Amino acid sequence: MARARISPGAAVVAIGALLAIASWPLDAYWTGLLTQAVIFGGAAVGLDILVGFAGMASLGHGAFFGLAGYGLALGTLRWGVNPWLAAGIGIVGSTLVALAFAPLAVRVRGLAFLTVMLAFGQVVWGLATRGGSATGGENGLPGVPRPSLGPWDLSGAEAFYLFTLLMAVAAIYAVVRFAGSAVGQSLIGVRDNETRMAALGYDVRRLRIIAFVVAATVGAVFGALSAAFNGFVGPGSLDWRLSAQLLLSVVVGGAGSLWGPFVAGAGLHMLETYFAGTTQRWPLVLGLLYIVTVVLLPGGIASLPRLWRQRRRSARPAATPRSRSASES
Amino acid sequence: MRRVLTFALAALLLAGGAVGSLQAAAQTPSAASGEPIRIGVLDPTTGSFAVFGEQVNDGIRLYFDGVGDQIGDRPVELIFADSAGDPQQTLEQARRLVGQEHVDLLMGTVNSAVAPPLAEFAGQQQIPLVLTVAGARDVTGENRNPYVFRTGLANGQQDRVLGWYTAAKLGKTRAATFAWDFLVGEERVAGFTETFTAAGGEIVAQQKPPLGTTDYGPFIGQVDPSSIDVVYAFFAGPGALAFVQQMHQFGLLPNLELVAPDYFTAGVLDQMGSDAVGTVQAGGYTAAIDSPENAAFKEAYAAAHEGAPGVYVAEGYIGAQVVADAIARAGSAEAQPLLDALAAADLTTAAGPLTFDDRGQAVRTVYVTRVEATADGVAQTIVETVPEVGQSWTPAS
Amino acid sequence: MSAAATPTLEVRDLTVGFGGVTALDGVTLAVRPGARHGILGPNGSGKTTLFNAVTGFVRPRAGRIVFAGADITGLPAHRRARLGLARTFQITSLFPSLSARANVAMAAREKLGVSGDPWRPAAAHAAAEERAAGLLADLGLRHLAERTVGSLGYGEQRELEIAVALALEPTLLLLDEPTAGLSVAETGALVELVRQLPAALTVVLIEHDLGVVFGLTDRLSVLLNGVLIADGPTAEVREDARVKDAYLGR
Amino acid sequence: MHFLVFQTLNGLTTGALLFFLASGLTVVFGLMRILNLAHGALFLFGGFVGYTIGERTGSFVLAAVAGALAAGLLGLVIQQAFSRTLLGSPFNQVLLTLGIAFAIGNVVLWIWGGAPRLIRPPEVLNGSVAVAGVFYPIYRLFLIGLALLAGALLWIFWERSRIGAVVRACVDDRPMAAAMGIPVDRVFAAVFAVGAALAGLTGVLGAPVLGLSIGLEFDVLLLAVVVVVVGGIGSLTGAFVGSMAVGLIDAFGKARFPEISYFTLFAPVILILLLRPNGLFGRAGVE
Repeated sequence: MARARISPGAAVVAIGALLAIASWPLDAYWTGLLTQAVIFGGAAVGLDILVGFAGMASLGHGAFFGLAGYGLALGTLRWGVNPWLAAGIGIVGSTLVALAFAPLAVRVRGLAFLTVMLAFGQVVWGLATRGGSATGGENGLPGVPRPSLGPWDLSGAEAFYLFTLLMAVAAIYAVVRFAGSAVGQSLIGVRDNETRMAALGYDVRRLRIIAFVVAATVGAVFGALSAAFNGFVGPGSLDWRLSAQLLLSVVVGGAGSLWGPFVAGAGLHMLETYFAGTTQRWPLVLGLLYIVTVVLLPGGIASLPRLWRQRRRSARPAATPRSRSASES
Repeated sequence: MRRVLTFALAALLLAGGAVGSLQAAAQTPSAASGEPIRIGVLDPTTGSFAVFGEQVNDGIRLYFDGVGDQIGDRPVELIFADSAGDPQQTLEQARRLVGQEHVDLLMGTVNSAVAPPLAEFAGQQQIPLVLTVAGARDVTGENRNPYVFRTGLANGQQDRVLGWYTAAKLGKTRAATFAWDFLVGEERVAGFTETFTAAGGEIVAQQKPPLGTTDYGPFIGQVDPSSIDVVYAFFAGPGALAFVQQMHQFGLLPNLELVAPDYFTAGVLDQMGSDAVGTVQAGGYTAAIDSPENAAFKEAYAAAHEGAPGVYVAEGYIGAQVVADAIARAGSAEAQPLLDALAAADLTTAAGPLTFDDRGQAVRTVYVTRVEATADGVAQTIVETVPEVGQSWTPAS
Repeated sequence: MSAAATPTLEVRDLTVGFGGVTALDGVTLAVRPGARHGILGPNGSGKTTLFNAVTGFVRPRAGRIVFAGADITGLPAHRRARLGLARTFQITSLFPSLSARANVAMAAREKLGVSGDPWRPAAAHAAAEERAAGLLADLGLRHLAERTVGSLGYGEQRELEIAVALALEPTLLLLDEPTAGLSVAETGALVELVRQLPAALTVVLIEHDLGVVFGLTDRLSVLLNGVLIADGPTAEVREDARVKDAYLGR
Repeated sequence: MHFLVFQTLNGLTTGALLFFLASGLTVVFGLMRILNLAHGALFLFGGFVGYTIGERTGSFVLAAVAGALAAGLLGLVIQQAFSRTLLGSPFNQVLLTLGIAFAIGNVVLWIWGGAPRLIRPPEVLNGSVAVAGVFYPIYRLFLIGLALLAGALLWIFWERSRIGAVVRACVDDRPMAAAMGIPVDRVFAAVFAVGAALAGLTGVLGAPVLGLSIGLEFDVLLLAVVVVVVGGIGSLTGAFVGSMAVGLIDAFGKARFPEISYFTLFAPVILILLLRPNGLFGRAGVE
């Protein structure tokens, strides 16, 4: 396979530009839907660092997404802080929580990690639910304001969509660069063979922590965006269902491919919104969709181009690239 | 680098899909005078609130069927969406209803947690919102949003009547409260406690199981039955169902009096069966109401469904009636005239007279009922009727 | 042989146990710089456990491990690797989704201290790529460089393992049964590769193939049930009666 | 004293139900390395089938049998239809079994209409008796006893019976078992179906305590997963001890610190797993 001469940066910017242009003639509803889709897609890309690269499947990632949202909401609504500063507090706060918990969480692997993260997510969810008037309890915190960027007022649907795109482009660009960097390669090493990495002198624990925190920070960025977009955070912004949705997006997209989880994260959200407005059977439809995906496309959406290429040159015998199934057990 | 290319391809597909759907969006007509009035109905039809959301939808459908889907000379179109009881999904579907379906107003929703963000959204979009069941107090509180009206009762509204009734009329003055540990539970217990203590009652114990708990063993054991003479409970659906049964198993019922807001037995009274007998409840509707309006409602319901309508169906029906009445009087589905008409509402529903206070909260009759055994099961009978109950009702007022 | 030279590796009274089983029992041995040191013993005699203890993958119950004069008993595995202690694994242990060169570069990057760069593309670390390419060329594996490891033959993978370990520029290389499962031809190629390793590099190898052991090593330690039963120049040990009884004799 | 006895019994009741649920989950995992996230949905499905049969026949025993059979059959169908995917990568397992869980949950809503249901315990088990000075419902005591009995039977089956030995052989070394002529595929199918049947049985047995409602499937699933991982995946002893531990922590936590009962359950889980990453009775390498 010849290597394309396109830098990741250019590609991500180009995608952003395409999405911006494509949305030009859309009405407020579609820009709104795309905004939320890009937010979930971006969060899934971040989680892919942890799941696809470091091989650590988490059922508690929603916690970092939601914590940043709560930070933004508490900052603006309770402490009267400027929205930008509040978003910063949320993102930094969420990252710090990740940094504090990471050394503990990375001690365990596989299902135990999944369960520890599930428990962690439940504890955070409990804090949000039990926070009384501080967190609004079950009802959450409505009325989170959208900021303006200098003269650029972000309260309109289109303006906020473009802003979200801008942020997504920046965040995903950073993730793509990170994934392709020496550290990203090291994470693949940890996923494939932890013992070997240690024998090569790599500090495996540190690498796991890095993956954990990077994924959390990216999640936090999109969590803050989500809170600003919806004008609302609640326990549903960080519960295990959200965590499951993000994890499923990574798997449906194809763990370790980055673009697959983005498409799946965004696409699944749009599909869910569409089906939920159309039929009461939408959980059934989504469930069947997952089942069909896993049976027909076990490598996820990311394996589509490869299958397509294989089909095209099926006449010629060619070495099959090994699938990057990030299995861990 | 290959990854990057595929990334671009994926994004293009996504954008392409969006553009493709454009046409669908563009074809949707926007509401104008003479055109159909479009009403977006947001109730949970999946998840744990599904059964209640369905009933509210039934009530709304029933009313508009009854008027031939017509208000004045304008046809009515109902567009239903699933809120799933989840704020995030509610907002998404609300955006879809407003942005893509171009509805003139929103109504519905069951659980309180979705009401505040939905109210916020309605304010931003400047679209009228009529809440049917969700009782979150904030929505009709001090910082009330002028686009929001609630035809159902606010959390605690009926509990205030219940607190007074329990102490003053039943003569039970030592209570233990059991309510799920969430805002709705707090608001209800607070309403009950205020009028109950004002009438000489005392709260002996407060138990707060986590939201959704169905095994009350750990909580029932905390209360000494000899120290109380009445139990106030607020749970809903499966929680309420399990609670009455376990209170019997642990021997607290039927020896103690059980009082609760109407949503306690709503939808599960038949399942509770004999366990529910004796339960005293306060609420905005009961099938036992004896009025021509309720008779008409029950008759309409019986034509399409089995059995008697419950409070969720009734609240859907009443909400639809209030909306239709306001649109008819406003002669328009434009936001401002509609809001003005809603504020001036004064009509008689299946549950009695209904007006709004200056915060958009319905002022209605509250009925105190007792569950009694009948030949073919159990039914509520009215033991007290309290007219013009507002959200801050006290016996003196 | 200078008795004064600091041994590259010293193991003193090393005892390792798992639950109720004692895998190594008071093993003491020393490996001098530049040695070709063989470890012999039947299955389950504790050879791999010895490697694991030396490289930091199992914690000993008692005893010390001294590397180039420094006590490394308490150090985690990756710190030992950074000090120059490289190893291969009994079961091939590479990164199947990466190319051969990327596998070697992975080791080189850590050694060069650029593995922590979160920003530049991994392949942009030219020094690491060059060192990987150079190493593969030196070992006569240039033709494998761009192939995905998963598509390589088993013998090629075993050779690549050594290349990866060498990218750490170790002073001590531990080879765990490098020829296990190889054909005669593959074994020959691998032995040749080991023979060509720099003389200054200290090599310890576990090996079952006695031909390989006697051909490659100058010194031999024999383990039986976790106990060191013989230790000395290869020529002497192969004549040791106890060793013959326990292992070679049959 | 009253408090202690009462909450201990409550904890054991929850623990008993969790054990029925977790034993199926853990054996399936131990044998096939399948984390079946549809286990909760099978629980719900079995419960609702049991409810319907109970209503029709008025027999609790028939309801329990029907619930177990229906869920077991559904489990068998799932196992046969997706046997390859089920043995694939863990990620795909998660996707598949969660997809199945969503689908089953929605179909249950479709068929039974989402109204919460209650199954009444049989007449003989109604009411309460005095235990160490505490009035306690007979049905709950029955559940505790049943769990002890089931635990003992499962243990005997596992450790002492020939079939148990066959299954253990498959757990320890699949290729070796196949080489010895054990029909591994059929053992897999049978164990998966039995695991599902246990879930369905729990749905009926638990209904008098927990009720049956949409959404319950995921609440119980989270608890069962926690039990299995804490107890040590694949270990029946672990499932038993884990169930009772989680049940007791939950009961005392809720009673003593209802405000923070969300943490009283999950915080110890984090602690246990950090201290013993393989769970209380887990073996290293089995994860």
